[in-house]
Amino acid sequence: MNKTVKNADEAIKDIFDNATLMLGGFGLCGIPENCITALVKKGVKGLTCISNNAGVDDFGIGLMLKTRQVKKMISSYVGENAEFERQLLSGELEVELIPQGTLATRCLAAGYGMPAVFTPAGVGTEVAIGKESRKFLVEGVEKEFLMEMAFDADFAIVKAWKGDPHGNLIFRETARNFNPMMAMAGKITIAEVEELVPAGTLEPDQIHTPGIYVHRIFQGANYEKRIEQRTVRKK
Amino acid sequence: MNKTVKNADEAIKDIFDNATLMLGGFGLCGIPENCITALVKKGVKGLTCISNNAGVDDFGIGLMLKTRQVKKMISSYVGENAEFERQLLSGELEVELIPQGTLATRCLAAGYGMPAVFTPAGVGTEVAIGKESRKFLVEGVEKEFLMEMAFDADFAIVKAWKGDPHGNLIFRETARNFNPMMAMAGKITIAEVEELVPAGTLEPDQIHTPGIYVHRIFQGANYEKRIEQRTVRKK
Amino acid sequence: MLDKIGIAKRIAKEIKDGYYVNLGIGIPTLVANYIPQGMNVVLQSENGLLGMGPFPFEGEEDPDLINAGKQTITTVPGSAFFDSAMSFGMIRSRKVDLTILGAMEVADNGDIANWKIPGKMVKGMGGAMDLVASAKNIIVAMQHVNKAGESKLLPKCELPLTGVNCVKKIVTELAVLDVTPQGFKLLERAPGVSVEEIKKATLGRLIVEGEIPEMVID
Amino acid sequence: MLDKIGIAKRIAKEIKDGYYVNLGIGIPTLVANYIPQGMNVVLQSENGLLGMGPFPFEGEEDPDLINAGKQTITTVPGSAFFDSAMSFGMIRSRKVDLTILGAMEVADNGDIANWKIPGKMVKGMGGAMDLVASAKNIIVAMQHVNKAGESKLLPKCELPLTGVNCVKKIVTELAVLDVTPQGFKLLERAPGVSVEEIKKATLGRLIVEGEIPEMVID
Repeated sequence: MNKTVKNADEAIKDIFDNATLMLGGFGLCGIPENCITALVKKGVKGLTCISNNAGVDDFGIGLMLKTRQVKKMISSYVGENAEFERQLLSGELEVELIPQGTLATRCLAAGYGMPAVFTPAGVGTEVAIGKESRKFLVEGVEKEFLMEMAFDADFAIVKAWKGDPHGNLIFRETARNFNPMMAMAGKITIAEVEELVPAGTLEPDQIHTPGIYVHRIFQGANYEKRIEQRTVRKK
Repeated sequence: MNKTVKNADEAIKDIFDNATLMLGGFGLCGIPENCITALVKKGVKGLTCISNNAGVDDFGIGLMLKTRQVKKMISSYVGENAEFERQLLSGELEVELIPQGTLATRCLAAGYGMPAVFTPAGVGTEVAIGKESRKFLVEGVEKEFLMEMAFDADFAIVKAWKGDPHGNLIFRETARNFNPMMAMAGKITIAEVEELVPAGTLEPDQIHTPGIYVHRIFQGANYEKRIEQRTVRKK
Repeated sequence: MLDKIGIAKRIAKEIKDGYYVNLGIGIPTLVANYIPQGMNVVLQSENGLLGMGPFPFEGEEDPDLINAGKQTITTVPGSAFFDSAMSFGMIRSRKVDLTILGAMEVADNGDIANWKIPGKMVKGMGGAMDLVASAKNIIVAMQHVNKAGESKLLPKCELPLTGVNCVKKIVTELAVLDVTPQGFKLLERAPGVSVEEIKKATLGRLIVEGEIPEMVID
Repeated sequence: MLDKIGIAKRIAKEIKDGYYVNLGIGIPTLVANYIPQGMNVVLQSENGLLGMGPFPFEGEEDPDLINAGKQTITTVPGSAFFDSAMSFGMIRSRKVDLTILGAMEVADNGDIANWKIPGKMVKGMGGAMDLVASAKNIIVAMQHVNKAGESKLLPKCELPLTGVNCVKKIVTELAVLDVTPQGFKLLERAPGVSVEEIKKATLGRLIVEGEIPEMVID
């Protein structure tokens, strides 16, 4: 299989107005930088973005917010973004906040063909409003769970460390985060990688996302990999 | 963390009569050979075994069947075992046959703290009898799913290729199969490995089962790794 | 009339470039040998492998590397291993383009029975129920009639079901048929087999429209 | 009265050998610095790491290696990376022994509010709702009173909830308290703080039985 495309522009060329996108990454770590740049350039509008965070003002999904391409964010944490706050308070932007584990598991459910999953996260809180709940025995005690539905995204856009033309992906350190689940969950999955290697180069035991889940792959360029909270100690 | 125990005897010493065990492996591939030998030696009885297969007459779980230590098998496929057949037909052995993907997913559910999962496997068949079913929209069409419950096993016994004292595990090729899910699903998880290496030796990106799921680990000995269906072609 | 090899060859023609395919045990396994050279096809083995290759050369068998039929195999470049939850996850989420498997009986509504014969020792369904419940395209390789000459393409399965309304196409020693809402639709005859013979061998609703061509197999 | 470091030091004494611990943002992060040397404790970071180490030395920051607070970190030998589904999977299946997090309010039935203030910009709950819904042992690090001197240990939370009936223990600048079916049970006083002061600062049901010892912190 050769799923290689030339670059981000080609990879995202059929993303349409009002599409639902999943975007990998946690904070600014492991985000698909090249595809975000290409989406801004393309100017596609009315997007629903499923992403744990919304970037910062001048990086990550923040760039798409600035150009008002995002209609709705589905995220677990959206701090550190003044433009986001402005759009939200003015009513230009819709936001659905959901627990981080629920976000991850709703992606997993889509990738694993499970229409719904049960999680206790949010029971008794406003997250539970309007949701079906159900009690199960856990270690002999009745415990309440919410039924959460699998996501249904038109495109998933992920960033990996290494990949091959089959779409097999390997992630690095905590840049893995949501990327593998989103890769499994997209109707069309686009992967940008730091290094695209020939088929047969990646160790089959070490592949995190098998290529069957990936539809397009390309080697990205000029990764900035911005650090959000640089914390160090002295030698 | 140092979860190392001396050998299989020590690892399984508290497995009690009438316990529910998960045993990793597919066919004879990736089975916990050392622990099975130790269980036969210990003579613990009345076991419920969750395992995709039941071994062959003189290897794998077949050894525990011969000594009549197994009360019930929960499996997806139990062919190739004459003693099994005899005990089943005579009523000595109880068998619950469930689809292979349902078996895997009920383990995953336990390991991921999901009390139940939905799968279409078995809808309209005898597997569905007595189970709650529910319709969900899949790609715009109503589709029926069965609600299957997470397993609840006292012990999970798995076999990995490499491991470290923290219990981090790496599997090899198709010997991975059910082992990672069962490792996550046991109340107590016992891992036998071909090679136990010092902490820090395994590449953190390549670990299939993080040590948090594993309670005891030891380096096994004398692996036979029997091949069930030797198929070759001529050079 | 086709032999097993013939059935496998005919089914191989259904495989398209870029397909991910799951092959069941028996005749379906043979299909791998007849996928046209140069076509990009990846074989999934539900015990945890994408990119299954041919059997190993003698002396190169690896006990850690088997297929769903427990046979020793090899991998091709670009292969990936994964656990059983992910394997059936990708099956359930319809990432596998085509599933080819055997059957004891198929009904004219697409029901399939292939795992259990009452009164006989039951070996289990393995992954078959998962595969038939989720696959987007299922082709069945089977014998049209049993040894007593009785049809196995029925109005209703008599054996315990493996799955319902799922089979899309059937290739037998006699014919290629689609499963449609109106029943089995005859598409092709095996070499030397007449439409009349197929009608006689098919107990389920059979649709025969126009001229039925003879299969072309290399 | 304790400062933030004092609260972190006191909480560190609750950690036992062999524990897997998840530390929230703020004071909980500081706890890592006071885990006794030689104790085997593994820190989980819910963005996908077991075996979190200290901050990197200057110049050794790795943008691919951050904690749940998005801070650059390091790993210790024996660490493992995993995806977010597995991370919250291990949290939900109660493999994490202890979760330490901050709170705006805690009720005397163990309810916690720590993610949203009506009228203020909401940043989101992140992983907090998952953690409090599943953790087998939750210790909250918080201020006993707000800047206006009002109690944050209440009969009922006024802010939107993060989770219900989940907090097991609270360490504040004034006291250590268990959450029991009968309400907050005072266990220890901060150095120089009287039982009367704690009573005044606690609006929820407070149980004071016998002599209340002063905390011992190194």
